[in-house]
Amino acid sequence: MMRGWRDIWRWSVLLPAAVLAVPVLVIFASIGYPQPDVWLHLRQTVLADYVINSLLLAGGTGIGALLMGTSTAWIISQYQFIGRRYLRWLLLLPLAMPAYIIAYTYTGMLDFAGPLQTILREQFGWRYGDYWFPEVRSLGGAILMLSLVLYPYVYMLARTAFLEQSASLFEASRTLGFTPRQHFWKVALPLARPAILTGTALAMMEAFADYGTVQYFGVTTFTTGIFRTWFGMGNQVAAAQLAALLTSFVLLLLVLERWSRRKIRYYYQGQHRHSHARRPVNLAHQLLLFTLCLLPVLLGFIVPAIQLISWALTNYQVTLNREFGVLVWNSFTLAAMAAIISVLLALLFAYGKRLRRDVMVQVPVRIAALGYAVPGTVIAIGVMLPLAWVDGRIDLLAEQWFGVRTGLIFSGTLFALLLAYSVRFLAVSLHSVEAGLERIKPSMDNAARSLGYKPLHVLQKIHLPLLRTSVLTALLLVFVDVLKELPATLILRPFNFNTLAVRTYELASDERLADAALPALAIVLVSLLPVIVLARSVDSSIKGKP
Amino acid sequence: MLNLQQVAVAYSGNTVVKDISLSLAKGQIGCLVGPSGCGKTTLLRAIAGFEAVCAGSISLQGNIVSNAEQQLPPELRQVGMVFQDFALFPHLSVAHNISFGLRHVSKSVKATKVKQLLQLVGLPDLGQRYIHQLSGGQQQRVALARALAPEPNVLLLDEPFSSLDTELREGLAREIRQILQQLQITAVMVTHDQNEAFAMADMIGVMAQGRLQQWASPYELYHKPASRFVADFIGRGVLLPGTVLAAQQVQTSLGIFQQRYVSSLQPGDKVDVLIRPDDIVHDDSSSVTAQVADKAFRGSHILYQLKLDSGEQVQCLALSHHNHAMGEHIGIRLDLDHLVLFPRDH
Amino acid sequence: MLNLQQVAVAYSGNTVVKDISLSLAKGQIGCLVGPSGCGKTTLLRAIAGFEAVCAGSISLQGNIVSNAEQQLPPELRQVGMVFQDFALFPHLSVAHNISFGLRHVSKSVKATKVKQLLQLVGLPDLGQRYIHQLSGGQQQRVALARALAPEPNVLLLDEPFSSLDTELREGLAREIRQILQQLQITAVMVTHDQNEAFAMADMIGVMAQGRLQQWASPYELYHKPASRFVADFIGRGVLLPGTVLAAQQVQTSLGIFQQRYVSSLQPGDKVDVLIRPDDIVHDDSSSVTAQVADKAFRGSHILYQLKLDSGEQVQCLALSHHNHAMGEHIGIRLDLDHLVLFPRDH
Amino acid sequence: AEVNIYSARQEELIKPLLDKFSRETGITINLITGKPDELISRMVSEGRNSPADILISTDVGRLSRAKQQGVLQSVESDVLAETIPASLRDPMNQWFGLTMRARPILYVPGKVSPSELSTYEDLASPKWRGRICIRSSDNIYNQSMTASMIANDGADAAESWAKGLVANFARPPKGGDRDQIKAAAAGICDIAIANTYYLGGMLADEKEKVAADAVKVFWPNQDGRGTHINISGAGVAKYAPNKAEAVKLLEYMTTTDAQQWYADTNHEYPIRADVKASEILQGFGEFKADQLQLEKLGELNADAIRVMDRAGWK
Ligand SMILES: Nc1ncnc2c1ncn2[C@@H]1O[C@H](COP(=O)(O)OP(=O)(O)OP(=O)(O)O)[C@@H](O)[C@H]1O
Ligand SMILES: Nc1ncnc2c1ncn2[C@@H]1O[C@H](COP(=O)(O)OP(=O)(O)OP(=O)(O)O)[C@@H](O)[C@H]1O
Ligand SMILES: [Fe+3]
Ligand SMILES: [Mg+2]
Ligand SMILES: [Mg+2]
Repeated sequence: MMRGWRDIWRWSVLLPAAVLAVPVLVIFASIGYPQPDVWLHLRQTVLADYVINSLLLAGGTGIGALLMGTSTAWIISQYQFIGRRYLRWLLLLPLAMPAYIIAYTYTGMLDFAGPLQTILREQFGWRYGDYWFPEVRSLGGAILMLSLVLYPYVYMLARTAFLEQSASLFEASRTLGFTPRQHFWKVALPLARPAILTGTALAMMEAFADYGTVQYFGVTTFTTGIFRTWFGMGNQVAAAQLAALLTSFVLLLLVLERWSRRKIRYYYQGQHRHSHARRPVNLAHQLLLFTLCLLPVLLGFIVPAIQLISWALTNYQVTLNREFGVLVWNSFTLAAMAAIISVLLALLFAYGKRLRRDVMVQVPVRIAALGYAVPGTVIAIGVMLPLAWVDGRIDLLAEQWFGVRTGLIFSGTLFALLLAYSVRFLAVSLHSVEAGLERIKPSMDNAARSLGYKPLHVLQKIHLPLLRTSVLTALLLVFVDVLKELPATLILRPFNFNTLAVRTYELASDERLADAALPALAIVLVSLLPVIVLARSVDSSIKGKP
Repeated sequence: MLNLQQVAVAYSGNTVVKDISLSLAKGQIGCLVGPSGCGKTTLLRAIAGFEAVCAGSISLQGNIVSNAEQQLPPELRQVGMVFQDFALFPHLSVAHNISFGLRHVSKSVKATKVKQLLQLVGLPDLGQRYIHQLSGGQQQRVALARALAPEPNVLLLDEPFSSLDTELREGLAREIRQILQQLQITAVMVTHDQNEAFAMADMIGVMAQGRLQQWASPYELYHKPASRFVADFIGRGVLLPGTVLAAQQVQTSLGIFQQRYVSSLQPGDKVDVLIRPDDIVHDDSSSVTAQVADKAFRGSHILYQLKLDSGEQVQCLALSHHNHAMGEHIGIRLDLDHLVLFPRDH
Repeated sequence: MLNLQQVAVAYSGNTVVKDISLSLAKGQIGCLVGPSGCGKTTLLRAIAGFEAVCAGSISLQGNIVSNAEQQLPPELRQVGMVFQDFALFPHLSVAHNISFGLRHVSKSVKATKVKQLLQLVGLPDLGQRYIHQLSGGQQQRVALARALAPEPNVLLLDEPFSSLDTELREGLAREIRQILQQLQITAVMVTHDQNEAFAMADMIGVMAQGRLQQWASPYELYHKPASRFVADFIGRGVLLPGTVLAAQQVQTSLGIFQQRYVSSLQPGDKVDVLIRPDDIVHDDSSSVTAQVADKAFRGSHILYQLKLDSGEQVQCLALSHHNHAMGEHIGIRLDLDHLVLFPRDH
Repeated sequence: AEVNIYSARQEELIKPLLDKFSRETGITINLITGKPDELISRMVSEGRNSPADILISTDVGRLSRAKQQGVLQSVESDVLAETIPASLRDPMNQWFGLTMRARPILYVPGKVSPSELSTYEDLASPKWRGRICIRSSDNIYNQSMTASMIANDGADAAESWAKGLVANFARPPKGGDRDQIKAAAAGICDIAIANTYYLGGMLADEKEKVAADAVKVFWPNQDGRGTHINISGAGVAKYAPNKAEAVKLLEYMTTTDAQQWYADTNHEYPIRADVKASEILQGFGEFKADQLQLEKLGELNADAIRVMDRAGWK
């Protein structure tokens, strides 16, 4: 009886984790087919560039997202100031902007040929080369663009972490002579470390995997290299090997981060008390805080949105038709389904890992959650290959035994798409849920177990309510991510099935930015609803909770 | 040094601490005792500056730090605190928790100090551990060491020894008392262990339902309780009904007691007399006897619940050799130093 | 009912509980005492099923629930626990915390039960509060009520009264004891209050550094400690050096004691004799005197540290009327029931 | 009846035509759009279960790769064979060009006189130092162009040409073809290289017309092999479940009507001689197209990448 029970939990984590790990493993399988010729060429020419640019891009984006996300999260969670009520959810909106779209809009505005520089030239009679103006389409520009749309990861996770910190610790550090600001550096920040670094890691992983922005900005990274090797040289194996290298590197970073804090715990041992009231500050300070929080919203959302609107206004008649409603509906339902699936899986995995500390459970889950660092196209192929293989097998067997052909059951249906989203966004949901779980002390689990609850019930009765904010955060992040997801959707979607992201991309890739503006805005609008609903419910859950 | 004037504190409108006035001189130790939920922690929190006072004022070293209008932020008060639930930092090692409050201090000084304190609380080898790797009592000791480290002006201790075994708590209490006196730190300690309060305190305050019932020296508190509640709460004892006689004497079923101090009581008034278990000495040779109604073994002693012939019950603490059976009649003798009387209400 | 066989538990390779064997019959109450950090909580956690045992076995009602190979999950053990840190659910009200373990039970039954338990722990009006709105002691009582509610087969109590005042803890302890006996719940309780252990326990276990030093009835433990450690840890007392005389007598500086029980000691062997404070009776009329070296007021008593003429120190518990000054010589008399000897090592 | 299309051509640019086909024939069209290589990968992995009937690509390299991967089949159709010039279709009839475009040199009149311009090869000459705008080598248009250089001049010559070209860049490559034109118009460079339909599209768009008007088309290599061209095209899938319908659709796309629609809406050159290019394109003038067997471009694509990598073309 004892053994059997143990195994159920282990298997119910292990099996789905193994399934989700397959696409990543497919990529790693490429290592078995050496491509010395291509590698020699890459090493001699562009590999160093790829590595350095990728590192700079991910590092820079990580730092940018970390700074913007953490500071705004702290301000929003600690202070009472004008406009806070709106900023707390406005700060999330840049997440809904596909990175390449914001890249297009800023290029449109700030490029040499754009309105700003044109006005400058006309005003001062300058000509090309007469003056210096920061170049948007550069590595620095890419870092800025990605930071602007990715900092909400850090913001959301950090805000939850800050809000859930026990008031007792704040009091303890104050009796020891620390001002609130010093408390932030010495206690609040380190305690929020899992959440903040999770957010940063997500931003960095997304930066590693980004293709659209860097491609447009002419920055050669690992990802552009992967596509160049695959599409340009037609060498899918070497491309997969590059992807595997990238993934291993990310894995190494993640493992190092975990290892460096393996002994540290982040739950409060005593009876949890919720944070003290937000601190009121004087008007000058309020304005300062308001400006600080407004800045990322302004740059990451309002300015590009205005540009998009101005583009969209010129030809909305062309694009706004009935078909457009279908696009919105498709995008919304797909994102909602994927978010729910992904969060359920994340709960299962995170909780399973909490229950079973053994390597057998930890490793497959870690591998399954690597998909976020891999370019979406590569993941999609990783999903497609095994699914099509399975379909082929089933089809063959059915034909042999029953004389019927089953065709494509899994690939080419929404199943393939949802599986790909699960693989790709598991990292997002898993890491948010895990960061939340780390703040729940283990004696909660024990207490519930000793009162006769089975682990699944403990999850339902204890962890879910305590994790509510983290779960909502995860839902929202995955929802918005799926909404703007492009590469996997592009390859794996069934016939006659389009989403807003696909439409946006098609128009944008044809360099028809004005037409692309409307679907891009629609992505933002569709995200707006859950963003507002969830942001409210996050706040109310914290208010209602002790 | 520490001065409270008619302090009141409320949680969302519900006043849980009322009209508390007390003061301690520099280096003095005050203990707060009282039933669970009477407001001890709340009072400490108000002194530390975490709760606003809704009436009255708190002053430290002559400066008002809290009144109904304004509160000095906690970090400017130089008040250390050992929290009831420890409030240790989970992300820091034991050593870093302890050195947390040591700011503007060189590394080597920090290290020495941490070593000293770890030694003091009996955890010399656990500096590198994290909090979740400690037992409950070990955590409590770290909390104590952390609060002591910066040598605050005022130290607030909320049941700082509750998770420690007797031996350790007594040793630690003695050493802490020494340190506090040596550094002239004023301290307020909450404890449920009256022995501890008696041993540590210069002044003891008994609280009930948010009010301070008595603020007095340990001896006075025990021997001259100001109210029935204090009499009942401090030490053991029963209130034996009696009647005041003309000659300032009180008649009870245990005999007649002399009332030694002045009182406004009139002959014929009904009163209750406080009888402590140690007022009744078990003496096999005594002619007065009582019946054993209940007994509790407590190591060195047995606490007998005795039924007098009049039907009233008293307690008697006898050395544990005197192991008498339930129902047995045993000899008792009265040995009353102070007569404590409370007028009967009706 | 509850049976532990040579149980060992380790935290990441570091064995903190070793070779523990003990058993309790149905309805019996066992108490664990021991210095802070000796492994009491760990042992309870192993019984509850939260920690795996790395050697030995634990069985409940005759079924092995833990051994080195496998562990029955906690929820199948019917073992309730009061956690040292309470582990109350912050998202549930007090009433819901208490009724949490009452599953498959109708709403009205739940409500009655919760009401009863709230009454029992003295919080009848606080059912709707959330945990963070309670004082420390109130939280502890909710934890107790929560663990009692489902009427488990075995109840583990980890310092369940540590945050309560004496009056409350004694009342509660008495009632809990009654309930446990009535429902025939086997209980293991960790406590630092030896009086509590003596009052509650059928069996007491003394632990030190992960090992069980003695598992015996309270009386036996106090009067026949199995080791120096137990003698030292339980109650008070000093070990007075002595020498075995031919006639099974022991010579000490306090006089000659008769050795009443058989022993392998040879005449001339050096031994230590356990002298409890209550073995020494303060008697003004006695001719033997000792000097007051230190004293501690403890309400009903004063604990004197006395210096014998030979220079050795002993303790004496005198009624608090006998308030002698430091340095004074006071009369003492020996009243020794059981002679407890430990051979001197060298 | 139905026909399933895997299209690398964006929906916008093909859907109206397909709808029209549906209306006329009653054949239902099912469409997936995507990037060409991914669609090919999808066909490969789906194998004999693949529902695809037709693969449409915007670039000949991908068509020939699809052929190499064995996901296309030969089609015997007199209509196709007659209407499509041999150089614009696969020798084995596995793929067929449907529209054509050229990649000429665009120059800013006033800064560059047409007489200074001659061939692609000439763009490597030092006189153009710091004057050329072209997008990154990630893009297939540049890869095909470089492949044609290799095919015509040999790998070594192509590499030194690429090096020379890179040395003449006015700025590191960034943006798309339209961006190069805009950059030239804004004065960053004197020469831009872009596909004809982009310039055509800009000229047709009010807001972008200003920039587009600032440049003029120069047809290079007119004295030699002709200007580099590429095609969009399609082929029938190896396991096509609806082969007959598929062929019908291909044939439909080569009709005058269809070709005219392409020419007018997307400013591509029709493959039929009897259909006129759009007015805007006609304004660029006549030109001689490179007659290189397009199949070659696909084969040499990987070599082109290596050449560009070595030349340091970002
Ligand atoms: N997670 C852990 N990792 C490593 N060591 C631990 C861990 N938890 C406890 N210990 C150590 O194990 C020993 C026993 O701990 P335990 O909590 O059982 O003590 P205890 O007897 O309950 O003490 P207390 O009376 O202070 O609560 C202690 O020395 C403690 O430092
Ligand atoms: N946040 C709160 N909101 C409302 N009531 C509270 C809150 N905190 C404490 N109380 C109530 O205030 C009263 C005083 O609480 P306090 O913590 O000061 O008690 P205490 O004397 O420290 O008790 P204990 O000895 O049990 O720790 C209690 O009745 C408690 O229920
Ligand atoms: Fe005396
Ligand atoms: Mg308290
Ligand atoms: Mg413990």
